[in-house]
Amino acid sequence: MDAIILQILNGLDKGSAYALIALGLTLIFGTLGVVNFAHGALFMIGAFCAVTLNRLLTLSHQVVDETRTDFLGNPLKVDVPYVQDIFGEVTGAAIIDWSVPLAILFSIPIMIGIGVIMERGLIKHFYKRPHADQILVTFGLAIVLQEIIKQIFGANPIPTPAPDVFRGSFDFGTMLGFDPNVIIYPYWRLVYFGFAAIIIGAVFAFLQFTTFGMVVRAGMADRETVGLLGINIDRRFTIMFGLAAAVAGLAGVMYAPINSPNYHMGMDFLVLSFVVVVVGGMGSLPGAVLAGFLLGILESFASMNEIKSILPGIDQIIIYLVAIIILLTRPRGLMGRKGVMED
Amino acid sequence: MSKTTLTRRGVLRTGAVAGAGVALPTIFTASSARAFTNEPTGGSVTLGFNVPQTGPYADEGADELRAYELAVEHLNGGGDGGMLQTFSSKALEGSGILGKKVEYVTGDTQTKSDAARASAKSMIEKDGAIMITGGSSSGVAVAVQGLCQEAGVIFMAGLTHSNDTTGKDKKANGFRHFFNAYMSGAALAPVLANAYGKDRKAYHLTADYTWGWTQEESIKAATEALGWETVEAVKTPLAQTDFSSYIAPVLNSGADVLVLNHYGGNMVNSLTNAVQFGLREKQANGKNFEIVVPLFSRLMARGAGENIKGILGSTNWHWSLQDEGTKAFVKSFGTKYGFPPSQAAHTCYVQTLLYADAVQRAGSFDPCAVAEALEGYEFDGLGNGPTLYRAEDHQCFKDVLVVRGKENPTSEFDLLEVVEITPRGQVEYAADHPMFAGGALGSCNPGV
Amino acid sequence: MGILEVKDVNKRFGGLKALSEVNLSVVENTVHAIIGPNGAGKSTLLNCLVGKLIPDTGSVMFDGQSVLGRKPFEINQMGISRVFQTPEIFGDLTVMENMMIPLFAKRDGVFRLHAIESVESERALRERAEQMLEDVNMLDKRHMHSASMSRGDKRRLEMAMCLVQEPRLLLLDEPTAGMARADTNNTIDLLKQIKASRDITMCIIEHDMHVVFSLADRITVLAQGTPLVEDVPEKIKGHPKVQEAYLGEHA
Amino acid sequence: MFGLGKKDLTLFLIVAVMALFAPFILNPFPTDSGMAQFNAGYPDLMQRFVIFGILAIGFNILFGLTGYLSFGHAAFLGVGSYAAVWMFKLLSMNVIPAILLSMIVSGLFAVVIGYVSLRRSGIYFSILTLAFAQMSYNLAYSVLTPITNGETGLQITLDDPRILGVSATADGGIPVTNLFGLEMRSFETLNIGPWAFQFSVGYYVAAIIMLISFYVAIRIFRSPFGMMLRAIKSNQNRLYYTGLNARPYTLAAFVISGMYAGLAGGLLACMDPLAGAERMQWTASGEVVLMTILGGAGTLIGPVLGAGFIKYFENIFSKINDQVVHAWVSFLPDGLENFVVAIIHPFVGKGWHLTLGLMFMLIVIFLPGGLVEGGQRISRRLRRKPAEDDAKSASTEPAE
Repeated sequence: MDAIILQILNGLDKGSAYALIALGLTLIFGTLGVVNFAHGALFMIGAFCAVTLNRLLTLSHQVVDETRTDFLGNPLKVDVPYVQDIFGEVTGAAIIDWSVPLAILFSIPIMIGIGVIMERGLIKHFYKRPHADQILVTFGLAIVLQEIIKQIFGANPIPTPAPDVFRGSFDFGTMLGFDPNVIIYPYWRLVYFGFAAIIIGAVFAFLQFTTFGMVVRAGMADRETVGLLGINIDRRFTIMFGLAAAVAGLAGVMYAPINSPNYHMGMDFLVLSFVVVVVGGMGSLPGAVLAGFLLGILESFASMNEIKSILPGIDQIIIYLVAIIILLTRPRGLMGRKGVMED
Repeated sequence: MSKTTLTRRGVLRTGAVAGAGVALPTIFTASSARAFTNEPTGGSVTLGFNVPQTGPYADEGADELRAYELAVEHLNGGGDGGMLQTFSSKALEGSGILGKKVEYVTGDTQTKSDAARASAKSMIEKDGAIMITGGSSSGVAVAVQGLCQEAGVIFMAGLTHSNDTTGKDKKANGFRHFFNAYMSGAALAPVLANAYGKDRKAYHLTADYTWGWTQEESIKAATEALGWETVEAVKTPLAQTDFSSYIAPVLNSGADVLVLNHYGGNMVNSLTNAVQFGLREKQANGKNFEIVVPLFSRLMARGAGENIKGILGSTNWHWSLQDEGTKAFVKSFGTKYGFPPSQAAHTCYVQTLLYADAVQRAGSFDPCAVAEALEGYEFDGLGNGPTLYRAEDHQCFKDVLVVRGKENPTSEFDLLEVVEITPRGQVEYAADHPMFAGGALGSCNPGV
Repeated sequence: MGILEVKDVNKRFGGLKALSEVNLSVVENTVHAIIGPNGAGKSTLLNCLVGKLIPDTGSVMFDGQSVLGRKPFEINQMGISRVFQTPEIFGDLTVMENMMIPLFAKRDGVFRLHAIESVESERALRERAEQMLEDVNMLDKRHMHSASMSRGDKRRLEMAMCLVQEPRLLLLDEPTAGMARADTNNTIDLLKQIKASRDITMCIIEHDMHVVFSLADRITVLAQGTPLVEDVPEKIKGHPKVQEAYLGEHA
Repeated sequence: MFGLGKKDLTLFLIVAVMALFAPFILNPFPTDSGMAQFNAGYPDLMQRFVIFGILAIGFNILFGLTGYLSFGHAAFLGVGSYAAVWMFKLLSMNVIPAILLSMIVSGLFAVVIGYVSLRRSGIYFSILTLAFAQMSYNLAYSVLTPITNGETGLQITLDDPRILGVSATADGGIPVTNLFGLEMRSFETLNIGPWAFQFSVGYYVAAIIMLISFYVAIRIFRSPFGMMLRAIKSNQNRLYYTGLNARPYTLAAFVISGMYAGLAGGLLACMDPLAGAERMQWTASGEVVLMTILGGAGTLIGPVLGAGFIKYFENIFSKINDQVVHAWVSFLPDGLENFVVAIIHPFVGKGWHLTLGLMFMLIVIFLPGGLVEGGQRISRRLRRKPAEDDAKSASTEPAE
């Protein structure tokens, strides 16, 4: 029982990341009909927004510490961040400590900007092109983006810690009457789950309750008719792309403390997020979210020793196996509509 | 273009093939005219540096490449000579190898055995490389070692830690300076027992591929011999990025030590996740919960940031060692690049020197002669104290370092502190040890 | 006994009764039209005939054999061809290739792996295709990319593709829907010519009375999923029940 | 001749001549010039060109004709390689049985995966194939290690129980893959002036098999079967109502295409007896897709060009390091030289991915039909034909 609760918690958290990425991907699929292989790269860039802000905040000048020496035996130069000069040592340190949450604000304009530039500069010209061409151009773009990040930040993962107050874990078990340490869960992951829930809720509310959202939803259902109504759907689609990029980016920012960002993390998530989107059903936002959580939870269950001992290697393939089973029993995924991306 | 302008770098390129061009126009030069594959005939000799330049280990590959460039510089008499001054063998004089100027070609292994072999083949077939070296994973090392055996060139392994490289997959043309999983276990276990006591229950998380398995096997054997109990050993998929679902059950399993048999990105993520779960602040069985990372890489550890503080592991070499060889190497590397070398850089540098020295001593580039010169060779002054290249399996035996994540690092390079230098005698094993059984060196292949 | 016998067919979609107690008999070598207002169940009936839908109850017999439960391609192999409301052709292929495919289907059945012989070498089939194209006045367009043709030409091509298989029953689903008057008249002429030149049974679903009364030998009027009347065109014209069904809509 | 039309025959002969003279064509620069770095005429890369050409030709039979985009084609490549290496280990070092077995095994594999995946179309099909391939890869890397040798890849060892042949040669080496005694790895070098041309047995074996595969592909493209496949891409609904069942056609195309991939995998193992699990990873499947689109999907020669393009970048650009760049521009004054090197630096060596990504984007933006369209545009310019004319002839023969 405790193990199951534990894995549901883990699954919710993994699912949050899947759902957030898949949500943005589906927005782009559904509204623009574009297969965006660069979506993973947007997630990665989001994570690197957190890294960049951290770097900016820790921009330092060097002070020589005569008492210590560096590896070549010279006097050690100690870095003192400018932030600490400006705001004082304590406040400065606190600002640096909170760099990841601060990066949320920092990343939104950047991600929307990148999204809009991508759509206007490149994707726009591919709406009428075959999906194969879309795959090629966005895959090329994804490679270029990640190589640029690699040239700047290197290939190694870069530690981007969460604020100190979120270190450590919360003991759920004691709340539910289990022994201490049976069901523990890191605070930051709880934050991530809550954050994902808020973002998903916000996107749905935005699409449900604003005129803009209504037009976009109508456009997802029947693009041509909306175009015929004389509504400038193009401008809205540009904004949608910016929004999708921002969702991917925010998912990345908040993910940075969970796993240190590296330049290829986008590619690692890309295939999985496509599987999630398709299992959810092409063009269905609730489907994407549902599939994200479902696959996250199943993946967590598959990693349990009890299950692995019966089916060795099941955790290696569980997501793909589930995807196959779902697609064979539900032809258009969990909540897909007919005729979307079937040819 | 470069023929007329004999600048410093122009010469560097032209030499390699000058010899082949002299004998024009011989139609169908039978390749068997050479005594062995890629026998250097001109005034230079080409080495092939095959390192990961793309993919997760690209930074490690870049550091290896820096070390190779430094080694070439030193072999050709440039720079301050680095470890050439401290090396116990004085055969090398800084005039290239056997008087031939050392040149090199580089390639990208992509950390895939397939791509690594393609890259190595291109060096052998196109560029005439006489020796291949480098790499950052055991899969690649074993694959390229196999290729070099078939092609008839020497392979000087880079970073490869699996027992198999000099165990069941050993080859007569392949040599490993780096330590292996067995040695990690042998060096680490006594330190662990000392620090955490003999009554410990360990929970292993193991990367689900060959290297992970051999490391798990080695660490288990070594710790169990000292009284530890292994509660559980769980395999994790290589592609896993989030280890939360593997780490969450650890605390409730009755274990009080978590052993992470992961490397590279896996290690960074699993360690970060484990610390996130607050395992290190927990108590289990009335003891402090501990985490162990048997194979530490300083370069990779950087990715885990503060999480590595206080964590024990083993490493092949560390720049903070105080022997003369290390000091000389760190000085010339640090002066050239501005930061200290990694253990990958060290092993690659040393391998290049060892190869060059063996050729010099053998008086020939013939792989069989080189192999003979390396087999059973005792040397010193290259860090790690007196070292033996064992003839039976082409594995180097030397001191192994047990390190701990530093509490107060002075810089981003100063992450580990050496806890103990485990003497060579303690990590030695018989050539027919069961963990290394199966496979045979075979006979050396000079190619052609 | 007609070549096509529909007996007591019922079909429901959830709560909606699309067809109830439909009986229909199509006599060989006649043109039988099915008319009715929108939502009368014409298309549902047609889809039941070609295997796209399966009726809840009742039977559909073609030449003494049941078509129920058979796949569309099996039903085609029995000798039923279908013309769609919007022409369904192989747009990426040339006109000639469009003609060759039904000929291969007729000769080789639902599947045959002839992967090495070339299409060019099939002399006999090519000649038949060319003959058919000549019959529908399209021979000069045989190398054209079929997607780039006018809608009228596509319709013609589709009919030629159906006819070249020499079906015993040709089903036409509103063949003139959305066509200009001139194209409609051309299509009527073409169908008349087909009817005159060969032994074929046709079953037309149509909205346009002009087309129906120019072609049909018998007419069935469908309303709310049930056949109202079945008779020759002259009698249908003034029939009170028909006028009632079309009230306010067509008359 | 050969049952091919005039245009096809010309194309085939051009490809044949290029393949046979590849050692010359790919080595245009004298070995001692700075440009020698761009020479691709060494055995391993030439072998890769033709082998990945086979893979792409086969992939194109499925994707180019039916429009079904398989995102798991690398699985067949991997399975073919494993089958071939096992044949070397167990039966004989002769390449013929290895190639045959690799085609059979991958064909059977394709029947199973195809039967299931082809129940869906569009992106659902793509994801199903992707899922199967990723499962194969993940299992091959871990649980199936006894069969696949996991991370390292399946290799030939000294203790293989070879039924027809010896476990080890007289001098203690591992036997070499051969065709009735003709060793795949042996080659001859022809020196003409400063040029050196390498003629490898392995390359010519692979090239001849590629030509046969290419010939078969042309025949398939021009056959009734090929026409049916294009009809499936064009309008499946019409096909069903024309009395044809699309499912066996697509399955046959899938299996043929899988066998091509298996053949390519088997040949890879013949040239270099190692089968690595990475061959089955999604990136490898993606690479095949990229090759085909890059060259021109649905065209006969496009996929081969695309395969050559990508492999060239992978093997040539990744090997250009700063030292090489310095050598090229060594004629410049030192300051300028360093500046130029700094500019080129991000695009070569470890930056070869960046160049490749940029090339993908440029080609798909400016040449929507892939490399083949680039070729067509050039030849159109040369012939100075009215553009209309060509557009028409191109559209009437979409499968050129």
